[in-house]
Amino acid sequence: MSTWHLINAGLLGFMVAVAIAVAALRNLFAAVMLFAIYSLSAATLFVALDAVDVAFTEAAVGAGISSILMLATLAATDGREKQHRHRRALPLVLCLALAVVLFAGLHDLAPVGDPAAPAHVHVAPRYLSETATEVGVPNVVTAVLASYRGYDTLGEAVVIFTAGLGVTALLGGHFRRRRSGKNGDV
Amino acid sequence: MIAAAAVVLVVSMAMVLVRALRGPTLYDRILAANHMGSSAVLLIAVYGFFDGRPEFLDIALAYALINFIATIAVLKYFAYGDLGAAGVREERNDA
Amino acid sequence: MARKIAFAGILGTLWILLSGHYSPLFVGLGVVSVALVTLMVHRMNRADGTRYELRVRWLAFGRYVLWLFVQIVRANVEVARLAFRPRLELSPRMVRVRALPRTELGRVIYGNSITLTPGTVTVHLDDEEVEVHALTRESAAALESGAMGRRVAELER
Amino acid sequence: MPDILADLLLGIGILFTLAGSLGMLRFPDFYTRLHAAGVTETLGMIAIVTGLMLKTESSGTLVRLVFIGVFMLVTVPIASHALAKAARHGGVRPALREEE
Repeated sequence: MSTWHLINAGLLGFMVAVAIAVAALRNLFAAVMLFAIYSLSAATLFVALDAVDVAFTEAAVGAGISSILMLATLAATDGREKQHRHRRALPLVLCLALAVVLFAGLHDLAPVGDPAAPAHVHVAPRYLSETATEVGVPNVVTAVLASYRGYDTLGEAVVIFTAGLGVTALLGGHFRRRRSGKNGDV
Repeated sequence: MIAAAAVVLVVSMAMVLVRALRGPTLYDRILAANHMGSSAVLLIAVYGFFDGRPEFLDIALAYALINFIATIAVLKYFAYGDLGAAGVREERNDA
Repeated sequence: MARKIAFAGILGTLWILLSGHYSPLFVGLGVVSVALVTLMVHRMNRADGTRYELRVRWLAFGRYVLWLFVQIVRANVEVARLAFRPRLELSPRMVRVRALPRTELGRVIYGNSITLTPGTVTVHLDDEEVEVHALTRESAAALESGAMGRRVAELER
Repeated sequence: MPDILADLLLGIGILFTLAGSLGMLRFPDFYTRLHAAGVTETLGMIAIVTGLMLKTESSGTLVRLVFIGVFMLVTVPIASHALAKAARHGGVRPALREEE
């Protein structure tokens, strides 16, 4: 077992432990902090898998922005999870079935870093060899996202922007009311 | 030694994770998350050298920034119950 | 205005140091980012209006950093020994120490130096005194001797 | 020679990192754990980052390591203080021992 395996196993273990703890916890503030640790383990794991750009996004969005967004949500709602009264058998069966399907699919995945993997033989070689002359950006992932798949990325950005606008429209009034009430007290 | 450092950092992160899972107070968990963030910054930096690709330091640097800002934002929330409050000024007016 | 230019200069230097690419596209992107951040900070300053003066004796500050480093190493060895000992020998306590530095900046340096040395953490800091949580009787005593406070007070001008 | 020194520094760094995490586990209450966390984040961090500095030849890497080190030294005490203050504000009582 190499160092690489040890690090990966450790980080994956963290994620499993945190996921179980989050499911068991009733205090939602504690769950948010554990989610931050979850994202952090994921980001470090992406670094170990050489997916630097994904790690960057995970660190910024997962550990930074989402914890703050989740806290803002808790500020507008309640800090404790309600006790569930319904049966849990059906969700459990569904989850187990999904797990079985995923494990079956795991078999068909190419090994990490395999140059013959389908993802690496189709358009990837062209991106790698032509980015420098066609786009002129040193980071190939940036070139793929912003240029080769520019319209795709634009669509994503529009979706996220719309979602953000919707959330702001729904929550903005709530927070403004709260704050003005607070200043009135002081 | 680099490999040993990486492994020890993972082990020490595991120890801190135990603290995060056990709590008992919320602040213990925030401290553990912050501390795991610092360890992760070191782990990413060390791992970059282990892998022979020190460019990974950019992520370590970004993570150091995010870790700090997230911790302060979380604490600000707990101190004022509101992320938009101008905490410092309110306190100065009180004093 | 001079502040804004200095701020933009620092940001620009940071960009160049971290980027390492000097093609027109990247330098242009850098200029745009720096201008945007400067504009945002300008507007934030207008919103909260606080200004902080960084006036210390820089040579003395360098000496102080060296001294502080030695203190940090000592305190680290002390706390690490406590953590490795089979029996925990902690005597945690809260102490109040008179804050010697007069200026706001001096007190901030003082409070941060206390926190930076393991074994002592500043819990509260106001105009007269600092309230510190100390891990052992020794770390509390070292703080109460006031050596650090006097050294920080010497930095002020 | 710099290589031996770098390994030595890394060794010191992981020793203190381990001490900090062990303290996080063993120390009895929140405030004492805060001190333990400080061990990893000050000397452990300084030793590891300096050790890595000695292992690199590229100036870009060096600059980044310096930034990481300086930035953490500036932010760690602020975060610790904010945590301690918030915990007190939030009603966490320190376990004290006043024997005199």
